[in-house]
Amino acid sequence: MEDFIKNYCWLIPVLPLVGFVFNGLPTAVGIKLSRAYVYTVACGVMLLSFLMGVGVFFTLKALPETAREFTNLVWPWIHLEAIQLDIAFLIDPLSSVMILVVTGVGFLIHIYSTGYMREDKDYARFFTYLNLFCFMMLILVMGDNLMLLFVGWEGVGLCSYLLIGFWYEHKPNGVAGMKAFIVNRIGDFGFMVGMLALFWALYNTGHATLTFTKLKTVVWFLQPQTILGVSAVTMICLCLFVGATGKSAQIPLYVWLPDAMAGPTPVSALIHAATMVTAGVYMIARLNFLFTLSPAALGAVATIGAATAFIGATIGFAQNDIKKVLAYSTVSQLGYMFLALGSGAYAAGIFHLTTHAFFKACLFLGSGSVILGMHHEQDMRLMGGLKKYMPITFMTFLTATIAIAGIAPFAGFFSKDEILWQAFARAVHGPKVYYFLWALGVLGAMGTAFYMLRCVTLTFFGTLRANDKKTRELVHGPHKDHHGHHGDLVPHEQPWNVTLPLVVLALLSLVGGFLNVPYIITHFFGGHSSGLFNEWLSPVIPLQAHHEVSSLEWVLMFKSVLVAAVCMYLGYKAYTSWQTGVDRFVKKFPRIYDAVYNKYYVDEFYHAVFVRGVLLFNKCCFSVDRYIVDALVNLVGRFGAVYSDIIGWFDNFFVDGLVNGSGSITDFTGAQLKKLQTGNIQHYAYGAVLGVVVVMILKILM
Amino acid sequence: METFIVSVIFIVTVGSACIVAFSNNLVYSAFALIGTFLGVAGTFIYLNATFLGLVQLVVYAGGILVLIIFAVMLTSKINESSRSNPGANYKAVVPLVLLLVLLVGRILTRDVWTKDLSGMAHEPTITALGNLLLTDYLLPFELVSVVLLAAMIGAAVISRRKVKTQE
Amino acid sequence: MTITPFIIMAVILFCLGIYIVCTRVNAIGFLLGIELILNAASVNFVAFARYHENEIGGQVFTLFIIALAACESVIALAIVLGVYKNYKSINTTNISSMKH
Amino acid sequence: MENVTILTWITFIPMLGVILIPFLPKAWEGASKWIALVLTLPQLAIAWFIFSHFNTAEAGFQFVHGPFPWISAFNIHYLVGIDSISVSMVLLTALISFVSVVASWGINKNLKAYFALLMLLDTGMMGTFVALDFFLFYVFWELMLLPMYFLIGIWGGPRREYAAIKFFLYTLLGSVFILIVMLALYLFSEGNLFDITQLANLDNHLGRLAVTDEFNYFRFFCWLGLFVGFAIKVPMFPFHTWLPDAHVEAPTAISVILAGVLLKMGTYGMLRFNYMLFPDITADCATVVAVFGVINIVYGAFCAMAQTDLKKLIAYSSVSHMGFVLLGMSAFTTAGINGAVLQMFNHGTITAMLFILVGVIYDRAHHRDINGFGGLYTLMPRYGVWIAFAFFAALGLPGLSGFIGEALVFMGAYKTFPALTIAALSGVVLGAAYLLWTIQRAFLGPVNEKYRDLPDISVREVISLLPLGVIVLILGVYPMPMIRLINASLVSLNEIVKPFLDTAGVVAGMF
Repeated sequence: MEDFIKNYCWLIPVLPLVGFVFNGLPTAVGIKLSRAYVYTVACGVMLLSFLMGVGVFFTLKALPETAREFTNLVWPWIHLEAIQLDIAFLIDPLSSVMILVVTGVGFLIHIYSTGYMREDKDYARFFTYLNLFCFMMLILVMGDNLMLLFVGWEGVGLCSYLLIGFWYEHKPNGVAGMKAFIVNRIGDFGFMVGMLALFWALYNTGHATLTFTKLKTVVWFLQPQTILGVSAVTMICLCLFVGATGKSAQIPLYVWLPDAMAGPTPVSALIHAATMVTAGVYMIARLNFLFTLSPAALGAVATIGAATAFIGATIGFAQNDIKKVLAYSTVSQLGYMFLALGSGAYAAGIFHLTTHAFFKACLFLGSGSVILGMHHEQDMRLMGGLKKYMPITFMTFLTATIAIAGIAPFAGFFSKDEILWQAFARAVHGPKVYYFLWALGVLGAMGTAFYMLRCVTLTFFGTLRANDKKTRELVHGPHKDHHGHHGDLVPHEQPWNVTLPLVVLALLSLVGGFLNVPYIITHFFGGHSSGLFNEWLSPVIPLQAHHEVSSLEWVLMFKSVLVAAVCMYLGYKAYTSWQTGVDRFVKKFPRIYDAVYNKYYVDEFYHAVFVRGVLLFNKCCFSVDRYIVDALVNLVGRFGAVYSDIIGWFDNFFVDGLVNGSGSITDFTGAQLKKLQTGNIQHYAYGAVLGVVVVMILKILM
Repeated sequence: METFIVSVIFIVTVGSACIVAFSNNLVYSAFALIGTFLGVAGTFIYLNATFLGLVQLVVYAGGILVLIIFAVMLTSKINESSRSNPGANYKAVVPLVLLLVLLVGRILTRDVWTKDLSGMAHEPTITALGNLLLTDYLLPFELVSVVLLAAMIGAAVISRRKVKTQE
Repeated sequence: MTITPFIIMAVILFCLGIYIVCTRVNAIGFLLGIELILNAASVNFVAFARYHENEIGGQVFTLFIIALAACESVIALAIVLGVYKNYKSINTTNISSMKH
Repeated sequence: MENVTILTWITFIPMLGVILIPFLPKAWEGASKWIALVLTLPQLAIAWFIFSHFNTAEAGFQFVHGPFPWISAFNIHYLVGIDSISVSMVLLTALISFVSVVASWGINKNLKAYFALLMLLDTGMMGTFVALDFFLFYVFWELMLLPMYFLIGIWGGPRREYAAIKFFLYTLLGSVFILIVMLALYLFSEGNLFDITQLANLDNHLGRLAVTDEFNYFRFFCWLGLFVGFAIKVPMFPFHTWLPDAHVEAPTAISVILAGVLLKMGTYGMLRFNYMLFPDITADCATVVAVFGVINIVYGAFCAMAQTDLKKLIAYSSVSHMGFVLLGMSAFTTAGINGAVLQMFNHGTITAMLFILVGVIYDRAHHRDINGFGGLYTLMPRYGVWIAFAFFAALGLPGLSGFIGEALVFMGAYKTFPALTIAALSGVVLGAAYLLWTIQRAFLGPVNEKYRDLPDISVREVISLLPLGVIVLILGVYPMPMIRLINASLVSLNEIVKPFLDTAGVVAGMF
């Protein structure tokens, strides 16, 4: 069994690929597949893959802690002197966790999709893309070198593009996909630069490699290297981090993620919440040995993370689209993960990634369920009172909300509190700026609790507003009958294949936190574990040195819970009984509200500066091309033409004149001489004799 | 004696040649040509080319001349025969021919021909001639044969086509 | 006896031939002139052959001349007959289609 | 593999078509395409044979046939052979020839002339890559121009005469430079040589052409002549404007050949002549070449983004992609030069696909205005799959062959020119932008009712795309066979230039 897992763990990514091929090829050549076939293949391969992942996990677990790492070489990829890249899969605790998250959540979302997409005409295409995504994501988390990681990195970007634009006939969807891909490409630009710089900086030390296991042992040599006077490590880390900001939607490249909600909801759950957007976190955790060498880069990561966490949370206050709220929530939560990474608490980051995968997937799937129940209505202003119609959805959604808000003992509490504590601890022992970052984090957490409860309240509590004509007109404008839906809208609960994943995920977000109980709590109960999760990851991510157990940690922990609870209460009240107060606040400070509602006009700014700039610039370039470069060519051509005209004229009158002259002379002479041609043979004979005589005379004279 | 023979031959040859040249009657001219041919044949025999003399007689006098006379008969009408051989261009030709005579005479008189024939034996050359024709001059000989053949065929073709067009 | 009379004879024959060729209008008369020229050449060949170490190469050439003369007159007469059929005349002044 | 005739065969097999096709009776005109197809098949077979029998460890020339005296008075020989610089190009030419014959199936005007010229073009292209005698090379180089001129000028679009003449004159101008340098080499070489294998030995360069320690201006101008001659073909900024015109007017199959093979001749020529015969000047000028490469990448990408004509867009994207080749070439690292040659091959296959696909839609809609379509994916889903595949290959998606070439170029170039490489990387972002924007405008979005009845891609068109697609995919995930194939000579080429790099000291650390 163990050997089987070791030799065949390439099957984990390949199984979804098989699904992709089995569903994709017939679809591509235009064969209409039956739904049963499609979902059997798609879900089947995911299940197998998940089982393999579980097998990998237990195989690793059976090994001694130091030996929990093996590489499964598939084939050599690019071998050129110093560049030694293989298609090879690295299995270690970190990738095993990621495999479980990807295949596990992936499998659940596949199940969910069978329900969510049941009426879609492009059923097979959807599952094809979804399988391809899982394949790429697994390549990303399992690749044993940076370049292979990059393959997965771009591959998931492709799938994200395809799935955001899944309903491509509606123009904004395609545009959103395009935006996602291009913004990601900007990040990838940084990633590539970082990777190249890393490779050649190592090359200069004589240890060129991009393979993680080797990198880990040679990054030390980088210490004295500099690029442009700055420490090479810092430069490399910052470049790689640019890549991460693109993929994981951090400031300044987060703008694509809210737009990405144009895709089907399972996609938002799987790609834009649980897995793909965490790739940046995974990448930095994977390269933790590198980032640890550069406190400056870590500071940048933490700063961006904290800022994103806060800003994302604030934007969440004013969104009306249920998925947009969740999208900004995702941005914000990803910020927490980066804050963790930036604080040097990589394991905490990964742990938050895992729990976030549970509760955010649950939230997205729940919102999907709501959207289905509301007949594709996404605006929260039209919802309300859904608790009554969709009890399972409500319960799971609420569970996940509590988890994300960070109420003990739900999963989010453990992971988020760990992050905040680590940031605080770093501030205590290191740069003081982390106090500020911690404070931002706490504010963000408060915001999270508030807007999540706002979301829950607007959606599930109160009464249904969808059939209220005035509200409808407010939301969709007057005289617009929404989606051609006539009569009153009656929300309904969804079938089992939608609710089952919700329940499973809700349970996971309920208990997931116990995977990593902080040392202080275990200590309180007499244990010595610094968290199962941390210990599991310890071969990859060294355990943090134990800080003294301080009462401060307890205080902060209780404070977090308390603050979160208060904010939840406020959030609930504000949108039930204090609604008028909120409205008055909005009326009083319209500028603040508008700024938040319009996401601080960042999109508009980017569009005005970058998109317009590039479009203008390419118009300029093309103008240069057509009116200068090509005009020069044509000018040379025209000059040649004019020049040849002159030459031609000269030729006609002089050179050709000469030729024609000689021609006409010949003509004239011929005309005269032809008179000698009498046709009389005597004359010819006479001529011959005359010739003989002349020759003789000449002969005699000479 | 030799002088006499040569004189007779000379007179016959040149005399008949003059008739050929100056007669206005084509039939006369044709017949006078016999004299010239005979004279030339005599010259050949005198110059130890007996075989050639005979050939001259057979081919020219016997063959070509007969042909010519036949042609004359076929193409001219008897009543016109007194002036069947008209001339033209005398004013231009006579001076030219005289000039030619002068020039050739000049060339002749430039050198003095001293070699005498007396004492040279008369030996038949026909054996040597045959040997030469089949050794050194084989190729020209064969070529001449081919030309003769071609001439034969050509003459036949030309006359035959004529017959055809008549029909 | 020197070669002189023979050469003189040849010259006279040749010049008379030229005279005929240049003056005679009748095509057959024209042919007679050519025969004279050819005979003049033959006489020269044979004479010089005799007077030059009794070399008989000249005689061979005379033989060729005779053969070619035969060919020539056969063809020429055939042509003359053909021309006569077409033009009803063998007067060379009438036969001038080759005029420019 | 000495003195085998195989390269002569692969070069001259299409000539059989040039001889046969014109003699077909008018009634059997349709047979000419079959003859062309049948003649490209043995070419493919020989290409496969070469691929499988090529000794990858050998840096020198293989499958050499000759030298046979041709014009002995001027020391001109018939000499063909390949090394690992040209082997991939020979494979590419065989492949593209086959594909272009299939893509020409729909031609219905003057079939016989078209296919005869196509076959002549095939011989010219193949000969250019296998010739080892400079004179022979030049003959093939010019031989290929002529059919191209007629193919664009007769079977082209509305402005075909302008485009054909522009193409012809421009390329001819380049040829003139090459001719001059060829004569200079002939006159100033030991024993008056045209033979490249002997000219590559710098000891054979005499007189004004002798390699000197200080900068030899005569050699520089020779280098420049060759460089401009080849740069026009690449096409390198600012000599690129013939390309969009030629592409827009050329019929589909000719665009395929133009982008697939002809552009590579420029960079191939640089590697073969500038690098092999003038390594000293090449070393001195490497930075300039790299700068031009980057200009090509960025400028081409921006120009592409401004296009509304689909074919013109792809033409400019070719300009952009060929910039990567220039950049990789001038870095003098194993990865860089391997990446450059790999990029040449990959660009050949990918752009060929793109042009075939544009041809498909042009055949149906009779225009190529990007904004004039919309929602094509709904109407032609199978076509959409191909378009997406080709576009993503073109924008360098990892897992497809375009990425491998670009990644190797970046890997190689970064060592020598970090700043330029970073600038070039922005081309990748721009590439994604213009290609996706094109997909968005033409293929996604609401259905344009005008094209409701467009038929989907046909089997024949798929046949022409399939070999290319398979190669793009295989080389993306398993590029090692190709890398092994091209590596040996490229490494030795680098070794030729490197000693001069050290003495020149210009490049390192400048950018």
